[in-house]
Amino acid sequence: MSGTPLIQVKNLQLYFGAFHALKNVSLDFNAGELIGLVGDNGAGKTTLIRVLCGIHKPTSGEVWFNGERVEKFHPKLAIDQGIETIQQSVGLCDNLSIARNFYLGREPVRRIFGIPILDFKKMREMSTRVIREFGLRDNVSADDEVERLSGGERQSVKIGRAVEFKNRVVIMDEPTNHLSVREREHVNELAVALKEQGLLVIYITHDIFQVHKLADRIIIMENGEKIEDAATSAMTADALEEVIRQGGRKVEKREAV
Amino acid sequence: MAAQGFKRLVRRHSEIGIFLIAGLLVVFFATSSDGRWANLYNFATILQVTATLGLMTLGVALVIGTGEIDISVGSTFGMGALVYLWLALRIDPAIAMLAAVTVGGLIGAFNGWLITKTGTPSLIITLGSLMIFRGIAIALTDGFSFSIPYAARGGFTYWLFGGGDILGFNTGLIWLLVSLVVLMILLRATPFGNRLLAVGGSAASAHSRGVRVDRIKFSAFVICGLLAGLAGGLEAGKLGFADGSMGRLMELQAIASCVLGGCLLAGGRVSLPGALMGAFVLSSIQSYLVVMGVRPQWFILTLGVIVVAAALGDRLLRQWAVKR
Amino acid sequence: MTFKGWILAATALATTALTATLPDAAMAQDGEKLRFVVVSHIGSNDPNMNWLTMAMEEFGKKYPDVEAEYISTNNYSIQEHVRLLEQAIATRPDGIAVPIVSPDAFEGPLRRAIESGIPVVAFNIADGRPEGERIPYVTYVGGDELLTGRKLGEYALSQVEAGVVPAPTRVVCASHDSAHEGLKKRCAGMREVMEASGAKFDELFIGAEPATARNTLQSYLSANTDTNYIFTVAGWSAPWAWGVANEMGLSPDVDMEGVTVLTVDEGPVSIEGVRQGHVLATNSQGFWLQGYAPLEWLYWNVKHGYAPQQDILTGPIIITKENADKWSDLVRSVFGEEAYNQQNTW
Amino acid sequence: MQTPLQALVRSQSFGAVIGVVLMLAVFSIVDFSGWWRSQTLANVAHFSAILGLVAMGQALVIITKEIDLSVGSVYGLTGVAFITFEPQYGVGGAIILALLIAALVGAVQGLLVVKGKLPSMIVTLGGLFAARGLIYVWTGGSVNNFSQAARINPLTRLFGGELFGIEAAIFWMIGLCIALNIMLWGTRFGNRLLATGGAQDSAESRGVRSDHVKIATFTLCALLAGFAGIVTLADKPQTHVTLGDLMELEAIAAAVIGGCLLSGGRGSLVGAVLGAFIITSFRYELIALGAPSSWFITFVGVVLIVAVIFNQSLARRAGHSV
Repeated sequence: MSGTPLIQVKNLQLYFGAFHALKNVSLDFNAGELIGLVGDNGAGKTTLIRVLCGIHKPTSGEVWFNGERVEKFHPKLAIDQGIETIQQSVGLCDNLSIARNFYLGREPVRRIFGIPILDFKKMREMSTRVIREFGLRDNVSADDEVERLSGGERQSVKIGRAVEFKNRVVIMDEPTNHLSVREREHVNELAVALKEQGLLVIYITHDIFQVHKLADRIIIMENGEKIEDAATSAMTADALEEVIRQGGRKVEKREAV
Repeated sequence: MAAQGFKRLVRRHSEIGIFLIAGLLVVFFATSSDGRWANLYNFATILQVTATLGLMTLGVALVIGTGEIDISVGSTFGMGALVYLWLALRIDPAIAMLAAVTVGGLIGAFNGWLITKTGTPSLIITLGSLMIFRGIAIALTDGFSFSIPYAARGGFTYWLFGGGDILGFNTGLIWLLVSLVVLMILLRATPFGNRLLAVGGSAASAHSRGVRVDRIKFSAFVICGLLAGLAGGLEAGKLGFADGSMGRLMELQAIASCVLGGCLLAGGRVSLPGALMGAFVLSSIQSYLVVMGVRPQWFILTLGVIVVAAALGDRLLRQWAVKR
Repeated sequence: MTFKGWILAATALATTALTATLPDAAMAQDGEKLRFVVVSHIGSNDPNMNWLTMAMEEFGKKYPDVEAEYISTNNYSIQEHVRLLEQAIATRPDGIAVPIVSPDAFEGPLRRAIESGIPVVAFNIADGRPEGERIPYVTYVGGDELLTGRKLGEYALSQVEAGVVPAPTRVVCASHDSAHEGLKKRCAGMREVMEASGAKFDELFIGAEPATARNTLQSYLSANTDTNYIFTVAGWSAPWAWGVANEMGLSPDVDMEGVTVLTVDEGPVSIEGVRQGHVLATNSQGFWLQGYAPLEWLYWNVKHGYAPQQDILTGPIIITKENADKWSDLVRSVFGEEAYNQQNTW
Repeated sequence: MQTPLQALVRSQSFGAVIGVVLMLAVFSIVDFSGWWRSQTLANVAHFSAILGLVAMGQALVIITKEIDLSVGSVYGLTGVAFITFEPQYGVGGAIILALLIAALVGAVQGLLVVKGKLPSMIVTLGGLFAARGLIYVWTGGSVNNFSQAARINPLTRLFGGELFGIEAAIFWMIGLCIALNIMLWGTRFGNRLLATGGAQDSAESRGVRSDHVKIATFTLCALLAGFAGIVTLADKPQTHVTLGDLMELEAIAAAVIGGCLLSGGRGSLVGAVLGAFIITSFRYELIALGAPSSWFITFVGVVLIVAVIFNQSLARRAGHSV
């Protein structure tokens, strides 16, 4: 790993009202790395990546991307910079078709008399190709509304979209939720393949054993803090699990007092 | 099998309900009124009313599409009418209309700006501006009203903005049709439309995909204001008259039209032709009661019952369609 | 209930509702009958509507070969009124009676109706423009709003000279609809006379909602303590004005002290107000005649080609203590003893 | 434990309290002698009490995350029913029957919202028209008088009379405000009402029948509006078919000024009453200052917008997500 990290986070703090969601988090992410971001529910994983993909603005602290300090936080800017995110609970609008969701925010257009008209053909063809690759049912077409899809199928659309528009960073928030065993394997292979193409992949999960096999580095968060940052070669999955457990107990004690 | 096919149709097109209702009503009205309802002159009247109410309804439908609501359109309509008639007398109607539409747009921008900047529920903000601009409209016409003598009306531009007929139909209808086509293209075939519906469907998801939610909502309110201003100007041009009461209670009719036309108040699902058909149905019913000589006391009662009954009927139809 | 059941029930309900609301749809089939339509702005929120509809019933008894319909707006709105007028024209009636609320707004549709051979009689409000410029209707039957305000004001001043009531210092014209042209004219007529006598004059929009109106009026009276005349431009708001003034200890009855109330209309409320000494004067613009005479003229015009050469004024007639008893008898004979007493809300 | 001051600052009605204090300060400066008169205050307090009754019902509905546009018409319908039934059923019977009508309208609207799964805005919009239409059809445009005997009936005096020179309406409003506050904050039903508005799914997952809660709330709101109508007419039994016209706007404005958030689950009954007081006071002061009375409606609009933004920022500062 040479040169400056692709993403640098320095002393990040984030409050939601009185709730302290991120406590002084500092991290480096390099291109060509697959990073497992692990922690229990409420640990701050999703909040952290929501800062990285521009949904939340940090209360204080700095985010550097590719050697430049990020001043404004908006998903549009993040996407334009090449950060693709597979969000857990958001990302699809139930009322729109697969094709429309697929291209939401970056719709391809043809100009007719200067008016940007959606390029329906391209939207349909591309999204159909991708959803077939991710194993959607044969009777699902790109024109079907997302509302009709099962949980796994929805996840497939999100992953397909991220892969299709991949650029420099792909962030996956619990990507294997709702997926069958075979689909899960497919996603994991994909994560590795993306990394090998030189992208930064941040893989969020609470299953340490699953991600230990894939990742180069594991970051563990607990209660809004980073409590571990170690290369997978340096620590076994069991050792890491112990860290999580310890962190958990520390918190319990604190709350008991 | 036919029922299954119909179910699919209803599932896909939320406006089917109102088209069915409209069809049945037209048949019923035409056969039961002895030619009093179904004649060209009356149709022209109904369509003229539909034109101005419809323009307003289209705007409200867009706002509803983003999951917000605009109940200030009645007052915006009134302001548009006053501005148009005041200027049409003094300068050219074309410039007057431009001014009326601009005023409408500004009111829309005022609403949109407050709602997106402060994150306040649009119902309250637009309720506030409904009152503000109604008060201003009444204050502007304190002691007098604007009108253009019948004999003084003339010229192409006056004709064009609701002041004349083409083939027996008010020219306001042209503006409705043009707006409908433009807005349907805008909504269904442009990135803006895609994002607008996405915002209404799930603002968080749209935001996460890089859509500037506030800008989309702001634009929807501006368009809604523009259309209400246009509608007000057209109505004033048709009447040659405007006072502080113009557009009173029309906001309620516009919202009712949208709901009848299959627009989901929660946002994300709107049908512009459906909303327009809703406006047509409301004005048809109203006209039917008039031509049949029903005592005026019954109007408002019937209107109330029909709005709820139609909304309920639409709901039941869709529930039936979703059942497998 | 199943979906089908729901639909059936809803349809049944809707049909009953509709058939219940349609008066004698079958009667209209009778081709021989003439059909006159009265398109009015005196709507369901205005008790004066009863005058017109009762007069029309009377007309119907006399001319069974005519069917007369009364349609009106529920709120005062020119926009809606014109729409009703156009829809009424669309039914091709044999005659139309309509108040010319705004000559400019009504000219288009009315000219079209007249050109297509439908005779039009204006009632209640005339087209104020000179002959030749105005809408070519058969005739006008009704009062004059400006004159109403002026005559009432003049009567009040005459009573001041007679030593019955104090001289006006500040007059408030309490209007329930700030967009209503006719009401504005009543206020304007009163303003002319009162300002000429040296009194201050204000127009106050009190709204039609009783509690709000009382609150507004009370606020005005406590802020402007020199007010000693209240002119309510609707008969039904006179008791509100009197009540507020009475509660504030302003002695609103007709005497040399405190506030004096003036009102309009010949309904039981206004007339009893005068008779009981609460109200100095009211006026009649001949509502019964306004409901009856236009139809009569339409009939004579259609059947025999009659057209009067001049407008027919039915008012204003000032109703005072002197003639109120006669008016009370007259109104009782129209509404009936029981309805008269019930509508007297003093 | 919070001190009473902290509790006040954190309460939903804090914005309205600030509003009232500011308003009184301004009024004292611009119109001291006119405002601080027993006559003025009695006038404002009397109408505030009536509007406050309606606004409290509206506040309850808004707390369940719905809205009721029909309150003005229900207020009118109940009042007209009270007057019209009196000759036949006597004062007591007329009050009961009129309130039954109000409850029926509220319950039907609640049923349609809950069982018909329709937006409350549409249902109550229909209710607004239908109830007003009923008044027109029923009365034919003129409402009957109230006999002299009925006016001095003790029941009529109980609702519309005076006690120690203070209008009965004010006592009724205060009494009901206390009772409703106990209901909202101190009973199971109140807790469920708050939960239904705050998070309907969570409430239902804990076994709360949110449909029952909503129907009950709509009924309660209509009852309060109807009761306000009866209180108004027992005092001044001269009425008109326009009784309650546009009152829904003022009631919603009062509830919102008083701190009700349309996001549901938060609101204040005391605030709603204070909101009604602010609106009524402004009407007086605008007229006293000689502004054309059509500006009043503009002013309510401005106050409404300012108040909702202010209340919201207060709520956010207190850490609520709204």
